[in-house]
Amino acid sequence: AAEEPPALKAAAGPQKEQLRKLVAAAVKEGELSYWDVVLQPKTASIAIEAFRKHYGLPASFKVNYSLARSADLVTRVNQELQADRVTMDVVAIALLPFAHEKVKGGHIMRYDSPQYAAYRGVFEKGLGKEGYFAFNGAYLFVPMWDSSKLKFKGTSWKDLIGAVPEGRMSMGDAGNSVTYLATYMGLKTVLGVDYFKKVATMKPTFLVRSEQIANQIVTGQDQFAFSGMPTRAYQFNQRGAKLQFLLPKEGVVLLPQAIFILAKAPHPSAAKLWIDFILSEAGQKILVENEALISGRAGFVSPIPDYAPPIEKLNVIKIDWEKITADDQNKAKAEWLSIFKP
Amino acid sequence: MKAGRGSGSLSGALAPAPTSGLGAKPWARNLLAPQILIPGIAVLVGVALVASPFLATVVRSALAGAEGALAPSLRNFTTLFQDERFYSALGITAVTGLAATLLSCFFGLTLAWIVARTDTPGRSWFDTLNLVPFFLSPFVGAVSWTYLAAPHAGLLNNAISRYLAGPGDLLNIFSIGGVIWVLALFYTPYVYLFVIGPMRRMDPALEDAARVHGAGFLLTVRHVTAPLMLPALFSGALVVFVTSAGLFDVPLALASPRAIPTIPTTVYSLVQYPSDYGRAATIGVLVMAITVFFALAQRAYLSRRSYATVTGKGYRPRTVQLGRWRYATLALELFYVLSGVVLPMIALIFVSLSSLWTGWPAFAYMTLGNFDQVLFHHDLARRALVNSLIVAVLGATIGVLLGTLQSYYLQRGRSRLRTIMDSVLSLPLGIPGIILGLGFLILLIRTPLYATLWIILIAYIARFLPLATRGISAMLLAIGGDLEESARANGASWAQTVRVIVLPLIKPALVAAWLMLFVIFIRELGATILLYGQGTETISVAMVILGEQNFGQVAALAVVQTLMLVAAFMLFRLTRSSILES
Amino acid sequence: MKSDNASGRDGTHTFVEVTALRKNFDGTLALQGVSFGVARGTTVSLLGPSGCGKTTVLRSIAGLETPDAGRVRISDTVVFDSDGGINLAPEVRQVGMVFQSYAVWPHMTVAENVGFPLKIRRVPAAEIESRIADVLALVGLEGLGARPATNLSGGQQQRVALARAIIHEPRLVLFDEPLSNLDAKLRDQMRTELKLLQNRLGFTAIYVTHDQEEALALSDNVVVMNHGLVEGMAAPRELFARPTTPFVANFLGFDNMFEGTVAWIGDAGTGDSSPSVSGGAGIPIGVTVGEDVTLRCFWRDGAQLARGAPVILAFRSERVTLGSPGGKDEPGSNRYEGSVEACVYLGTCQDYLIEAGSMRVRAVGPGDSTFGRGERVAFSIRPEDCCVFSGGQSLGLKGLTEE
Amino acid sequence: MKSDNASGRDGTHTFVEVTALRKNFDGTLALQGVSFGVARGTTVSLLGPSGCGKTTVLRSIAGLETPDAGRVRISDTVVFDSDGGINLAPEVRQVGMVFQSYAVWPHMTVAENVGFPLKIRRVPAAEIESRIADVLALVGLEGLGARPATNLSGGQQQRVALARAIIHEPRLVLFDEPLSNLDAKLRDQMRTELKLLQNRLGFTAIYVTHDQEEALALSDNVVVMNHGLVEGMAAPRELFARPTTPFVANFLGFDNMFEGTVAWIGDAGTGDSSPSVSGGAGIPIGVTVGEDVTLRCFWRDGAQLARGAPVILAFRSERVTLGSPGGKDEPGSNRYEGSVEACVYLGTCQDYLIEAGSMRVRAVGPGDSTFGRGERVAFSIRPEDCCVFSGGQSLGLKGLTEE
Ligand SMILES: Nc1ncnc2c1ncn2[C@@H]1O[C@H](COP(=O)(O)OP(=O)(O)OP(=O)(O)O)[C@@H](O)[C@H]1O
Ligand SMILES: Nc1ncnc2c1ncn2[C@@H]1O[C@H](COP(=O)(O)OP(=O)(O)OP(=O)(O)O)[C@@H](O)[C@H]1O
Ligand SMILES: [Mg+2]
Ligand SMILES: [Mg+2]
Repeated sequence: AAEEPPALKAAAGPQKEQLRKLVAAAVKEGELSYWDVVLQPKTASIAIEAFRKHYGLPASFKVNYSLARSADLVTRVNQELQADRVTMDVVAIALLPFAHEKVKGGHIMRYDSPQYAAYRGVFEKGLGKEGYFAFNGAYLFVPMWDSSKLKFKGTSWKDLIGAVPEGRMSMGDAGNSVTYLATYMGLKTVLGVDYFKKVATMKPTFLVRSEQIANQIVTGQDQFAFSGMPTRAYQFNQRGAKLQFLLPKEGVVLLPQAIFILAKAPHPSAAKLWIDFILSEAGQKILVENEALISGRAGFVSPIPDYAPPIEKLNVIKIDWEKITADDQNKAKAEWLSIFKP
Repeated sequence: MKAGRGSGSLSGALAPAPTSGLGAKPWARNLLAPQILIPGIAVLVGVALVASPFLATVVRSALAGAEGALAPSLRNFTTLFQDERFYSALGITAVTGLAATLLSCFFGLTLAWIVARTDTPGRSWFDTLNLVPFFLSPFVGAVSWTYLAAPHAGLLNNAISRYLAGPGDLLNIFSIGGVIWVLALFYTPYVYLFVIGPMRRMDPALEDAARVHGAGFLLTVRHVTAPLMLPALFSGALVVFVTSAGLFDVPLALASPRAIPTIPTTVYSLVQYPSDYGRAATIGVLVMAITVFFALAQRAYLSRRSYATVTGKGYRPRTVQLGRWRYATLALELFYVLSGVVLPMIALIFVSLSSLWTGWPAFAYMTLGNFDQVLFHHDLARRALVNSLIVAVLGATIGVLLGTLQSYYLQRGRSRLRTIMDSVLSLPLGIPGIILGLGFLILLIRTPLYATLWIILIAYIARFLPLATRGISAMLLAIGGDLEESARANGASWAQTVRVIVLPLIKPALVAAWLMLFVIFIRELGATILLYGQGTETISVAMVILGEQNFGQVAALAVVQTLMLVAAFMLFRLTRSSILES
Repeated sequence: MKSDNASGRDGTHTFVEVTALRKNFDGTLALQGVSFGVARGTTVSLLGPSGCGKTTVLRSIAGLETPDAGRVRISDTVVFDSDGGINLAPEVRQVGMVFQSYAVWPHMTVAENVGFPLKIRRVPAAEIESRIADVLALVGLEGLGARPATNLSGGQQQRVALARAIIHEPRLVLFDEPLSNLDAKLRDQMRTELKLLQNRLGFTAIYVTHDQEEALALSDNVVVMNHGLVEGMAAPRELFARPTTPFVANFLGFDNMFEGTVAWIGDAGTGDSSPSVSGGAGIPIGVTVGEDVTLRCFWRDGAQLARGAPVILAFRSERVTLGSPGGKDEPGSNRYEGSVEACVYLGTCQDYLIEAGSMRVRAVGPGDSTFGRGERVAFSIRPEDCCVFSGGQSLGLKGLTEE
Repeated sequence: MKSDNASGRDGTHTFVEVTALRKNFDGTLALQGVSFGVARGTTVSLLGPSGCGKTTVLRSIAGLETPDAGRVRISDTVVFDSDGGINLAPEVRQVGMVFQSYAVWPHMTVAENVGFPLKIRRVPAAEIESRIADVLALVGLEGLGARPATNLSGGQQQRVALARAIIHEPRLVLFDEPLSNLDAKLRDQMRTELKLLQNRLGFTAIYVTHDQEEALALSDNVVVMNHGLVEGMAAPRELFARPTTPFVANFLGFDNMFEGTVAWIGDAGTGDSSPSVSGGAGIPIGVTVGEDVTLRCFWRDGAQLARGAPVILAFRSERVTLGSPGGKDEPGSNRYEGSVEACVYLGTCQDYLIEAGSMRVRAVGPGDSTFGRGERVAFSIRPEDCCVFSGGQSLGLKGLTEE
């Protein structure tokens, strides 16, 4: 090729040779299957286009992208593994316990991405696993309100209690969504169960979709959201809303999207390239700009620090994801249900 | 005198007749006859389609333990029966299901009566309008109604507080009442579809007789009209009860936010990660048991009495002259169409035209951007439209074909297995969509069908075939067997008879069944969500995906979907032959 | 009964009075002004071909149909009056009705069906029960009360409909071809039972039928209808003996009908010098049918008749006497010869179709007569048995034979 | 026709032969061994009350029902034989069939309905068209070909069914109560037309009916069925004059039936010393009915009869002669007096119900007879008109009257 693609240009030495081989293999594989629970199709298209350019892949190379709900994706992965008929290459899911479980089961391909160098901090904080997965972006659920309708000056989770009348606050439904459940489990460690009992007296309404949570603040149905998602605030405010959120001083639960390659992925080379790209500076920029996700990449400068603050600025509540089992989660779910849906 | 003497002189001396038989055993030849063989195969296909998800569900319910370490056990059942939350969910589901069924029976029956039997103005229009909620689907209906009647935010509530100085939370759709209301509104067309045919065929003299003998209008309806519609009403009610009890998205949207537990949302919760498929399947088994119970109860009840209402001679369809009551019926019709069609559509259109929905249409946020995105920019949405159309057209066609053959077997067959088959074939109605999807996933993941449109198609047909079979059966039942027999006697083979006589005669039912399947397939979600693959997303999957980001686009897609379905429906109405209607 | 003062007020003795009923169904003139009256305790039959409006009249009386114009009075209550804007609901008109299709409710037992009018009137349950038992006994359905109504044979269902119509002792019972769905044997039987029942209970009845035997057997007065109009009204015997129009004649079994012309009037015939025969109150005339045959008959209509005028001649097949050919020609007996074209054995009698020149005559012979197909036969018709109508009325006949 | 050599090969002249057909519907013995034959070109009627199995026989012949046992031969083809395992499909049996319900296809025009059998047989379109026109003319439906079949009146639909059944010139036409849905007038008319048609086309016909007049009028032989069995088979006149069982008698219009005992046998009666009257080939006997009345009649059955034996006495109401009371008692004439209990005017005749001691006699008088209700009347029955059956057979009668 007369013009070297950017990726090869940037590389040098034996690395360059390795990369060249990898690209050639990927071209031979011809396609890639990528499943995610967050990326909107529009964002995915931008990323895919950039990915092709970055490695100089031909237009015939197809990246099949699918968006799924976490629970459905878990089922799908499990079923494919059980049937030993893997069709997925790369999976990104905000369920660290699940990812750890699959590593233990030997279902995740070991791959030391060159990009992992920029993710040391992530691995140290227990938000990824070296050699298996880092995260391509993280999100969180925090108190949110419509600043044109409500003047709220609190700084702590505790300031929420009594801030609005009964029945006018929404909350993520941990009975139906594992990410809200994880948030609950994390917050509980710093706020205690009694705090949630107080929250329950506010008679919150329980919603699953972060879109709906945001929308119900905008329409005035709810005055406050317990589990607002900054990503939504970003998107709604772009359309003219006045959503505001708070990063409480007690800390937040960060929900990183583990991104990994399945051990029996049909297109391993393309998968490796995809991981490399998504975790790179360029890839991260696309995700943060479009989805307001929080990047874990060291030294990454957020283009929208108001909505996607740098990870170092966050008071992340420490959770040992690796130790959490399905059983723990079931117990937490039952506990949450008994508090909020007796 | 005995037969011997009766045989008379003419047939006295019998000479052996030439044998022209084929020599095969009679039973073998019977089985090979096309009229036995072809419907038989369709029934076997149906049974296979039922058996796989059924067995998958039953087997899964009897397995307990962690994923990957499952062991046969009855633990799922014992823990379920010890769970108090399950009982309250069961109670609430029973209440909402029954209330919604009763209400939709009331609406369906009354509206069918108004359209078929009265001189209410505009009834031919209402005949179409009454079916539109069917296209909106309960889920879209639920979402639309949240825009209408959410406390402090719904259009209706806002209108009340703005113009009538009322409280902003007069209407609360997030309640048991809201669930019942939405289910009733959007399941009414099912009852309507089941009842309208018999209503048109009923001998009006039965009602006249009640009037003459002293019963006023309402008493006549109570004592004569309504009871006579029982078989059709029961069929409709069964479908409504079972499917509404298994529908998770409406209670999820309306009951879950207020922590009101129901069975379908419980199942939905159970299949969310960390999931408990064993318990979900256990509930599925119980729901199937209830389905079978109701089907058998219905059969037992109906078999005790005759409901033949078509009397050949002296019968002339007559419309009731309502006089001033016309305005009452018109008002009821308008009320239904307003609640089921106009208001939800208005809400949807407002939302779809807003870049940001603030609970009241605001000029500043008006945009066509949502439609632009959905129609022209979203690969996913467009791919989903194509996939859904393919699946719906193909699925509805195959479904009607199988349904026709099955009903032929159920109505015309001589087999003793008929009654059992009738119940067996209606089993899938009771399997929650997601459980059925899981069943097929487990079953077909190792085959090349996995991640193709075929697997979706198979699941759809398996789940909704009973609806087609029921509808076509009812029509076949109403058509005397003698029309076929006279064709046979006049020299037509079985295949010719079916082609020339049976199919043209049941065409209205075929069209109705096709339409019903088409519509359901276009909007089905539960069974799809685990089965779609990359490139095989359907409209509903697209809606879910879009719903994670922008509800304006969902509303736009819903409007597009509804317009598409209504257009298809109008096309059918126009081309439909009206021979049997008269 | 309420009606006691009706006659006094109206100056008539009619219990039901139907006046100038008109009804138009999207262009079909179902009723074009129908009037008649029914005396208390009597039965009037509405007789006419299919589609002539009989059912519409009955339904208008019951209140199931709203006529465009006219008046209906039952006893001393005007139940419908287009001018006065009166239109009582069916349930307050207090009539009983037996429907052509029975309209027995299939989802109820026999007892439930029969007891319905009482239940609706909130009669105490115990009384209902005993009255059901009484009325079931009356119609000969003792002990069948608990049966599902559809498990009955046609005749039994008809009785259920009847029992239902009379259990609340209505002042007026309407019958819409109640026997038309039964086979001949059962029909005969039910006819007799109906008659006995009415004698016993004494209700007033209006009875719709298109079967002349039924009308004659059951009623005190027969109203013959055609195309939404009343063609004639008379007591059965009168109607049967002297139909007033060719339409009525044809409908009442004058199955031989010929168009002809008057050949001679009075005793002095031209070609035929037959002596006068005392034939009731009519003038003897000769009517030429076809090319050659002239029949002697009587002109009873008061109207003027000219020689050569077109007339219609009608007689019944049962009044034709058959004999062997070649016998003597009795004077004035209208005796002719012809050949048997068809012959149908009916047990008690035989139907013959005889061709005599341009005439085709239907005749009935005894069951044991033995004229075969193609055989020559003599037949005669008594002049008294012939009816003659002036030819201008042939229109009605045309409308009828078309059917 | 194919059947020409049938007689030669079989040694019989039957064209259709039904042998020992049995059929059981979930416990209902619809046919318990039915056998009969039909000669070529003739009509056999199956006559019997509702539910006796007539339709089942017909359907078995057409191949629409599979009997449990028995044999059916049409011409020289065995179309069904339970032993031989033969069961030809309906479409290859080459019969025509007219259904009780007409079974006219509502989605086709008249012409499409009628042309169906030809279309199925791939007859060229041009020929189909001309044959449709021919056959429509034959049944009197010229010009109605293009009409939707449901726009016709009942009588016209019936003719469509008929035209459809004969257009392909089948060797055998089966009729299942084709006239039962028509009103009396139309029924008479269609009966005649059917007969003429068969004469013209010469097909063999099996005709199911429960109307005795129809059976007698249309057929060369009548098979009377009851409860899945053949009760009797004979030519109409024979059957009508001398029914072989009380069941057949009742079914054929012997509407006076009494249980009685033999009072005397032979000329030497005990109480009654009436002289011998030559009554065909029978022995004169006396039968006591009720407490006191003894009727003179003839015993025609060859079987032995003892005095005091229970018998059933039957005669027709038309054979009862009415007269004024107090006239002379002609010897041997069975003359009695009674009072008129009910009387129904039927135009040509009148039905009387007469009570005489313990007997209730139905009688038919002429239309102009004038006995009123309650009046004394004399009636007589000729001994030749009485039928006597030995009492053991009363079972059949019982089954019948129950209905
Ligand atoms: N509801 C209706 N709509 C339109 N036309 C009607 C209606 N009811 C009756 N007619 C027409 O009015 C005329 C009289 O009908 P009606 O039923 O009174 O006749 P009928 O004498 O009772 O006939 P039948 O002996 O067949 O019962 C017929 O031409 C009929 O077609
Ligand atoms: N398909 C069937 N299933 C069960 N029983 C049947 C069936 N067909 C006929 N029967 C029974 O068999 C007996 C004979 O019936 P069939 O129809 O032959 O009577 P039929 O003489 O034609 O009576 P009808 O004059 O009422 O038409 C009846 O008792 C009937 O109930
Ligand atoms: Mg009528
Ligand atoms: Mg029959």
